[in-house]
Amino acid sequence: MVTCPECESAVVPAATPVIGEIVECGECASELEILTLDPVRAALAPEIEEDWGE
Amino acid sequence: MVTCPECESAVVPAATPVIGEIVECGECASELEILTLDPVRAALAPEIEEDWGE
Amino acid sequence: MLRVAIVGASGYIGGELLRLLHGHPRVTVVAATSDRLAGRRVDGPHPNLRGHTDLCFVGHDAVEDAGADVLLLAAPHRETMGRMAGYLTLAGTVIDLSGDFRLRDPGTYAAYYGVPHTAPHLIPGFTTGLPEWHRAELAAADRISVPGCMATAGILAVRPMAEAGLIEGPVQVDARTGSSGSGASGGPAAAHAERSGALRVFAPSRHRHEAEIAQATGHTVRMTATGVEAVRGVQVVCHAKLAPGASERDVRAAFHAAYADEPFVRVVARRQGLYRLPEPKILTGSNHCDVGFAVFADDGTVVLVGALDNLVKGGAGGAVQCLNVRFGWPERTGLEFPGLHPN
Amino acid sequence: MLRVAIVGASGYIGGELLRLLHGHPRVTVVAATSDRLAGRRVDGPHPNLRGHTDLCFVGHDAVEDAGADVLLLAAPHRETMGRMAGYLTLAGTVIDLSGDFRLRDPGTYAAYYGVPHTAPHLIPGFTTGLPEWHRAELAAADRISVPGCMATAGILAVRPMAEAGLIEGPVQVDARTGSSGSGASGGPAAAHAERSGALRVFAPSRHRHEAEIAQATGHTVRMTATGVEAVRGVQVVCHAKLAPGASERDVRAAFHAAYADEPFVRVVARRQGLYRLPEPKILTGSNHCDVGFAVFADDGTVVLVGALDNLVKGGAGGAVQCLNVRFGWPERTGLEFPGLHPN
Amino acid sequence: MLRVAIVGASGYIGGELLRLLHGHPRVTVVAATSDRLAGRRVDGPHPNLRGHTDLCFVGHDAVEDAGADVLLLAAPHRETMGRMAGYLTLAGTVIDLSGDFRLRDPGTYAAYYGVPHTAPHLIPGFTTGLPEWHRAELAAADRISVPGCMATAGILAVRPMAEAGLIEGPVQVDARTGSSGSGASGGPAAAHAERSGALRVFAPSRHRHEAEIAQATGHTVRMTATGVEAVRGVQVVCHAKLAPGASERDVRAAFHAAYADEPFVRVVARRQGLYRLPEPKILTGSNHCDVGFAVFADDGTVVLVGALDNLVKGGAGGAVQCLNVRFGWPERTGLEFPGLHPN
Amino acid sequence: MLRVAIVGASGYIGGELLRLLHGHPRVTVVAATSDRLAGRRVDGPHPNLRGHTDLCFVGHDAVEDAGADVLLLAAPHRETMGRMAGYLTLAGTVIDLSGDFRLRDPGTYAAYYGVPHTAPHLIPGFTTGLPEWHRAELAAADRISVPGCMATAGILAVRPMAEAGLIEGPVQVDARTGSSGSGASGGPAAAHAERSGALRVFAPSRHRHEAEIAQATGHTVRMTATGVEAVRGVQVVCHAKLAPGASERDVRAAFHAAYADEPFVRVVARRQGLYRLPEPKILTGSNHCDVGFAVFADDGTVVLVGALDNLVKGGAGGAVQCLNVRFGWPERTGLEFPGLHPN
Ligand SMILES: NC(=O)c1ccc[n+]([C@@H]2O[C@H](COP(=O)([O-])OP(=O)(O)OC[C@H]3O[C@@H](n4cnc5c(N)ncnc54)[C@H](OP(=O)(O)O)[C@@H]3O)[C@@H](O)[C@H]2O)c1
Ligand SMILES: NC(=O)c1ccc[n+]([C@@H]2O[C@H](COP(=O)([O-])OP(=O)(O)OC[C@H]3O[C@@H](n4cnc5c(N)ncnc54)[C@H](OP(=O)(O)O)[C@@H]3O)[C@@H](O)[C@H]2O)c1
Ligand SMILES: NC(=O)c1ccc[n+]([C@@H]2O[C@H](COP(=O)([O-])OP(=O)(O)OC[C@H]3O[C@@H](n4cnc5c(N)ncnc54)[C@H](OP(=O)(O)O)[C@@H]3O)[C@@H](O)[C@H]2O)c1
Ligand SMILES: NC(=O)c1ccc[n+]([C@@H]2O[C@H](COP(=O)([O-])OP(=O)(O)OC[C@H]3O[C@@H](n4cnc5c(N)ncnc54)[C@H](OP(=O)(O)O)[C@@H]3O)[C@@H](O)[C@H]2O)c1
Ligand SMILES: [Zn+2]
Ligand SMILES: [Zn+2]
Repeated sequence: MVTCPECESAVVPAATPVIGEIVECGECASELEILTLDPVRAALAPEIEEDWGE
Repeated sequence: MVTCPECESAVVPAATPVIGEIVECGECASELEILTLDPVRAALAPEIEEDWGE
Repeated sequence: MLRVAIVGASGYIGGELLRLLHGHPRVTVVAATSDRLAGRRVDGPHPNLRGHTDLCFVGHDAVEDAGADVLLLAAPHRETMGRMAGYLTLAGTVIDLSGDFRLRDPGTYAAYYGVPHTAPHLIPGFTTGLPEWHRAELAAADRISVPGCMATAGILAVRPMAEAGLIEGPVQVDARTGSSGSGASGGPAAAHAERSGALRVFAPSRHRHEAEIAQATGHTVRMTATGVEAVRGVQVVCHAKLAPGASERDVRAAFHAAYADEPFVRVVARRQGLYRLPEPKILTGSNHCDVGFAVFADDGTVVLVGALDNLVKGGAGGAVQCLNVRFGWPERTGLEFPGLHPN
Repeated sequence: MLRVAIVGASGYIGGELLRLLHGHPRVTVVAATSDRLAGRRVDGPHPNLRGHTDLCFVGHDAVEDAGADVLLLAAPHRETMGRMAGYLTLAGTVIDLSGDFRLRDPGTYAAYYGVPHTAPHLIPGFTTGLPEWHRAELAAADRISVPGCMATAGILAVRPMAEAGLIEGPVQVDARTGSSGSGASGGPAAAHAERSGALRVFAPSRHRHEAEIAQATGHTVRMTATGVEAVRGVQVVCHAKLAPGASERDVRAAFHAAYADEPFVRVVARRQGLYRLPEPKILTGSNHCDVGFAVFADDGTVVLVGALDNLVKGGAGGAVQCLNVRFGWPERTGLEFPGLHPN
Repeated sequence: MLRVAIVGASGYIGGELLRLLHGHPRVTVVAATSDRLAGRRVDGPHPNLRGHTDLCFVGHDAVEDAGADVLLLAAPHRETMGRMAGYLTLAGTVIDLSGDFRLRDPGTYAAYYGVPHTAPHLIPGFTTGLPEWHRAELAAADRISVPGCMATAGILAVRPMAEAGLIEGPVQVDARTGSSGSGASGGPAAAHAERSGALRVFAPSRHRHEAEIAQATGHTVRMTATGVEAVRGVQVVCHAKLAPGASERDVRAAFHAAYADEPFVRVVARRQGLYRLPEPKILTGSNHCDVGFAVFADDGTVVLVGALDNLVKGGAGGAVQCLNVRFGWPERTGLEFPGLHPN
Repeated sequence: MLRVAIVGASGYIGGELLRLLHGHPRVTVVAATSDRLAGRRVDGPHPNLRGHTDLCFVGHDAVEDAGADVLLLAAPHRETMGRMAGYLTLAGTVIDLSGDFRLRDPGTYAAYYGVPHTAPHLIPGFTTGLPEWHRAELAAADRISVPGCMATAGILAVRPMAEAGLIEGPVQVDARTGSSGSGASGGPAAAHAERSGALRVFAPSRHRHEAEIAQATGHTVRMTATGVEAVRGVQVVCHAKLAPGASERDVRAAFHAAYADEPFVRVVARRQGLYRLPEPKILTGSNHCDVGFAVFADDGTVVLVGALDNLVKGGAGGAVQCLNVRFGWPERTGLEFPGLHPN
C-alpha cells in the first residue's frame, strides 16, 4: 500500500507490483508511478498536458 | 480537365497538376489520383474504409 | 418599395417572414397582424428582431386598412379558407402559407383535413408556390399557395425522378421534423420535458403532406412523420423502385438536369466526408433545400433524401422566393444566408 | 407492507415517487391522487410505468379514505401549507416535498415566496429531510420536509466546508437546472422550441433555494439560477473564500469526514479523465449527489460543485431515503440504480 | 456466485455489462479486460460506477487466467471470430455480443461485413440470444450470440406478424440510432459539433442488421439507418403489406399472443396520450423493448414500430437476460430498472 | 476588391471567416490554408459552403505567394506567436484570432498559457480588435488582435460598469460555452456521447480569458468556465459589488451611454417575456453580442450577463467587423444576419 502524494489517500497497487508501473489513486485519480518495491514507494507520474474541454 | 469516373462530372485539377496528386470531384466528392499529365488523366484513388457513423 | 402585410405575424412563420422581409431591400412591411398581441412590439415574441425594428402588431382585421400591395398569409389551415375571399379583395397579390389552397381537389382536401373545403371555387385560381417547378406561372401569378414544409422537401427530392420516368410504383416517404413545425402554440405535447429527445411517430402513415407530394409527382405516396429532437429542420427519406434499366448515372443526370441552375437546390450525394446526404442541421436559417440519392442496383431501388429548414425554404423563405419571382427581382434577394457549420 | 399514499401523483415528482416505490420491497402504494386525471391509469402520464402497475388516480380528497400509514406530498408550494393540518390527521408520518415547510422562519418564507405563511405554527414540527445531516432526528420524525432540488445540491456541497470552518463570508451559488424542475405544467416558457438550448438566467440572484442553503450552512448565500438544455439534472457551482490557513488537504479531509460512509454522496475531485467534477448527466435516475471542489491557494478561494437528478436525490429519491431512515430499513432500499454512462 | 469475465470491458457495452452485473445478486465479475487501460480502475472510463467498485482492468489475454464460468464478449466484430476458438476453451458458457456469430450463413456474413468469415465451422454451435424467440434452446445453450441493437428492435417488431402470416412481401425498416451505437471510439464523425443534431443517413439501404432481421423473419428486408440526436436509443419504423384479410384485430392479437407473458416486451399502440407508439427516450437504462403497430386498412399496409436502449436490451441487458435464462434464474434478475419519465 | 488570405481555414473559425467573407461585397479570398487538407475543396470540411465556392485549400506556407492585402490568422495559440514575424512581412494588415497577442504583459501570458511568450517585442504593435472600445485606433491599425470569445462577452458586459465607476472590487465571471469553442480537433473529450448534455466545469477558476477581461476593465476577475450542451454559443454571468450609491438607473444609463449607437451590441434587461436577459441561442450565426443586467439594491450587488456566438462576434465576425472599421466600410457590411428565433 502506498500513500497518494496528491491527496494522501491509500492506494493499493496490484498483487505483484512492477517498477515503473502506473497505478491510479481511486480518490483523486492522480497517476502514480511505482518507484521501489520493498518497501513499495510511488511518486506522481509526469502529467501529460491535456487540453480538457476548451 | 478530367472526367470523374464515378459520376462523369468535369473536375479541374490545380493549375500545375503533379502525378500522384489527389483531386476531389466537386460533385460526388470522389477522390481522383492524377495518373498522367499530357493528357491529364485520373482514376479513382483507393478508398480508405471508413466506418461512417455506425 | 413594395408594401407587404403579414397576417398571422406572431407565429413562427410570421416571425420568419418579418426577419426575411426586414432584410429585403425592396419591401416594406406595412402591417403585421395578431389578435393576441395587438399593440405589442413584434420584437416581443420575436426577440431576434430586437434592435432591428420598432414595428407593432395590429389586429387581424386591421389588415384591411393597411393598403398593402401584397398579403402574406401565415394563419392556421382551416381558418384561412373562410377568409380568403375577403383577403383577395385587399391586395393585388396574395401568398398563402397555410394548407388550404395547396390541394387541387376539394375531395382530397376533405379526406386529409377532416373537414369539407368551404371555398372550393377559389382553389383553381392558385398557383403552386414552388419556383423550381412553376417559375414561369409564378412570374404572373396573383394567388400563390406555398407547399407544406415536408411536402417541399418531398417534391424536390422525388419529382426529378418522376419526371424522368426513372421510378415506378408507390413512393414511401419517411419524414422527420423539428418542434417548430407545430407552430408557437403546441400545447402539452410541445412541453420541453416531453418533446425533448423525442422520436415521436405522430403519423405512422397518411400524413397530410403525402397528398401534396402525390399531386406533384403523379405517384402514390405513403408518408410517415416523426418528431425528432430539433427546433428547426425537416428531412425526408424516400424509397422507390427504379424503372427497368435506370442506372445511378441516369439518376444523377436527372437531378442535374432539374436543378443545375437552381439558386436554392443543391444535389448532395457524396462518397466521403461527414455530410454525404442532405441533413437539415447545416441548413438552419438558409433557404436551401438539399436533395440527394443512393441507388441500389442489386434490387433496383433508390433512396431519395431531401432536407430543409421548415421555417425558411419550407415556409417563409419559399414565400419570399415566390415574391421575388413574381416581381421579377433576382431570386436570391433577401435570401442569401448560406447556413452554418458547425451547428 | 407499509401503506403509502401520494398526493400530487400526476406530476413529475409524483411519477418519480411511483417509480421508486413500485420497486421498493416494503411499501405498497394505496392511493395516488390527481384531480385532473382522477379515474385514469397512472401509466398514462407516466408511460415508463406501463406493464408495471394497473393503479389509477383518485381525486385529491380521496386520500382521506386511503388508510395510509405514510403520506407523501408532491403538491405545489403555497397550496400545501393550507392543507397541511388536514394531512397531519390522516397518517402517522407525513413527508412533504413542497417548499412550504423548509424554512424555519415564516418571515423568510414570506420574503422568498411572496405570500405570508398560513400555518406557521406547524413549521417547528418538521424535520429537514436530508439524512446526511439529520439522520438521527429523521429516525424518529413523523413530519419531514425534504429540501429543494438545488438546495440539496448546494447544502451537500457547501455544508462540510461550513461545519469545518474552512470558508468564511458569503457564498455565491450558481445553479443550473433542467426543464423538469418546473414540473409538468410549465406553460409557454416550457415549450420545446423556446426552452430547447436555453441558457435562461431566470433568477439572476435571490433564487428561493438560497434561503435554504443559508439556513443549513449559516452563511449568507447569493444564488443565481439558469435553465439549461436538459430535462433532468441540477448542478451548483459555489464560490467562497477560504478561511485563513485552510489548504486543499483540509478541504478534502472535511469532505471525507462528512461523506465517507454516506451511501449516496460521492466526492468527485479528480486530476484527469473527462468527469473530474460533478456533472448531472451521469446521475440521471440515480439517488447520488456528487460533490467536489477545487482550491485556489493563490487567492484563497474555493469552488464547490454539486450535482444530482432533481427528481431523484433532489426530490422523490430524497423522500424515499428519508422513509428508509424513518422506518429503519437499509438506506439504499429501492434506490440502488447507479446512473448511466454514456448518457 | 457465478464467475463472469468481460472481454472488451472498457467500451460502452462493456461498461453496461459492468453496471448490470454489479447489481446482479448471483454473479461476480472476475475479470474486465482492456489492453488500452490495463491496470486502471474501471470507474475511470465508466464514471457512473464510482463508489460501487474498485475493480481494475486486466489486459485482454489475462482473461485466460480468470477462471471464469462465463465469458461475455464485447469486442469489435471482425476481431472476435479469429479469437473465438480460444475463448471457447476458457469457460463453459460464452456469450458473444459482436456481430460475428449472428448470421448462420458465412456467405451472407461476407456480403454484409466485407470480409470472409474466418471461423465458419463455429457458427452452427451458436444459439441466438433472444429469449423471446429462443428461450427453450437458450436454457441449455453454451454458446450464445446476441443480436444487434437495431436487429433486436426489428425482429421483436416484425416477427409476430411474420409468424402469424399477417404480412407478405418485403419489409422496409427505417432505423434510427443514438451516438453510443458506434462505441467509444467513434473518430471524427463522432465529434459533438458534427454529430450533434444530426439526421445522418449513414446507411441509405443495406444496413448490416437487415440480414439479421431477414434471417429471423423469413422476409426480404431493406433497412435504412439514420444517426439521430441522442446518446442512447434505437427505434425502427417498419413498413409491410398486410396479408389479404388481415385486420387490426388480428395484428393486435398476434402481438399479444407473442408477448403477453414476456417480462421485457410491451405492446404500445395507443389512441391517445403523448406516447402512443414506442419511443426510446423513456427506455434509457431499461431492458424493455416496446413494440407497436398501426394498421391502414385503406391500402392494406401496416407500420410496425420498435424501440429500445441499444446498450441495454439491444446489447448488455439482452446478454444478461440470456444469462438468467441459461442459469435458470428469474429472468428479471438485475434488470428491474423500468426506465424514466420525463427524460 | 481587397485580397484576403486566411491561415487555418480548415478549422471552425476559418470556416466561419470563409462564410462571412464569401458574403462580403468588398473582399475576395485569395488563399485558404490547411496542411491537412491542402488541395481539397473548402466545401469538404465546411459543407454549408457547397454551391457557393469552388475554392481549394493550399498549404500553410503557400500564404506567402498569395499576394494578400490582409492576413486573417485562425491558427492555434502558442503556434501563432513564433510565425508572426513572418506573417507581418506578407501583408499590410494582419488580424490575429489566436490568443497570442491579446495580453499586453508577457508575464501574464506565461502565467495563463503555461509557456513563455516567444515574440514579446511584437505585442505592443497590436491593437485590440474590439470596435466598441477601440474603434478610433482600429481605423488606423495594421496589426489587430481579436479578443477571445468568452472575453468578448465578458468585456462587453462588464466594461461599461467599470468605466462609469459603478462597480468596485473583484468580478466573478461564470462562463458557459458550446463545443465549437474547442475547435475542430477536440479529441476524446469532444466525442458526442461524452460531451452531449455535459455541464463540464473544465475551468473551476483561472480560465485564460479572465486575464483579458481584467486587462480591459481594470478589475480583478475570477472566471469559471463550463461546457454546456450547445455547439455554438457563449454566455457569461458576472457578479460584482455596486459602488456606493449606484442605482439601477445608473446602471441602465451606463449601458445605454456605452452602446446606444453600436451596431452589434444590444442591451437586454426586460421585465417580461421569455428572453429577459441575454441568451446565445437566438444569436447563432449573428454578430450581435447581447448584454444585460440585474441590480439588487438589497445587498448592493449587480449581475451582468453577456451572450454571443463564439464563432461570430466571439471570433470570425469580430474580425470582419474590425476589417470593416479598418478599411472605412460600413461596419455592418457582410454581418447583417440578425439571428434566428425559434432556434
Ligand atoms: N411551422 C411551420 O414549419 C410551417 C411551415 C409551412 C407552413 N406553415 C403554415 O403556416 C401557418 C402558420 O404556421 P405557424 O407555425 O406560424 O403557426 P403559429 O406559430 O401557431 O402561428 C399562428 C398565427 O396565426 C394567427 N391566427 C390564428 N388564428 C387566426 C385567424 N383566425 N385569422 C388570422 N390569423 C390567425 C395567430 O395570431 P394570434 O397571435 O392572434 O393568435 C398566429 O400569428 C399554418 O397554416 C401552418 O400550417 C407552417
Ligand atoms: N420538479 C422538481 O424538480 C421538484 C424537486 C423537488 C421538489 N419539488 C416540489 O414538488 C412539488 C411537485 O412538483 P412537480 O414538479 O411534480 O409539479 P407538477 O409536475 O406540476 O405536479 C403538481 C402536482 O400537484 C397536484 N396538485 C395541484 N394542486 C394541488 C392541490 N391544491 N392539492 C393537492 N395536489 C395538487 C397536481 O395534481 P392535478 O393532476 O390534479 O393537477 C400534480 O399532481 C412542488 O411543490 C415542487 O416544488 C419539485
Ligand atoms: N454500442 C452498441 O450499441 C452495441 C450494441 C450491441 C452490440 N454491440 C457490439 O458490442 C461490441 C462492443 O461494442 P462497443 O460499442 O462497446 O465498442 P467500443 O466502445 O468501441 O469498445 C470496444 C471494446 O473492445 C475492446 N477490444 C478492441 N479490440 C479488441 C480485441 N482485438 N480483442 C478483444 N477486445 C478488443 C476494446 O478494448 P481496448 O480498451 O483495449 O481498446 C473495448 O473494450 C461490438 O462488437 C459491437 O458491435 C454494440
Ligand atoms: N473556436 C472558437 O470559438 C474560437 C473563438 C475565437 C478565437 N479562437 C481562436 O482561433 C484559432 C482557431 O480556432 P479554431 O477553433 O478554428 O481551431 P481548429 O478548428 O482546431 O482549427 C485550427 C486551424 O489551425 C490550423 N493550424 C494548425 N497548426 C497550424 C500552424 N502551425 N500554423 C498555421 N495553421 C495551423 C489548422 O490547419 P490544418 O488543417 O493544417 O490542421 C486549422 O485550420 C485558435 O487560436 C483559437 O483559440 C477560437
Ligand atoms: Zn490521490
Ligand atoms: Zn464525381
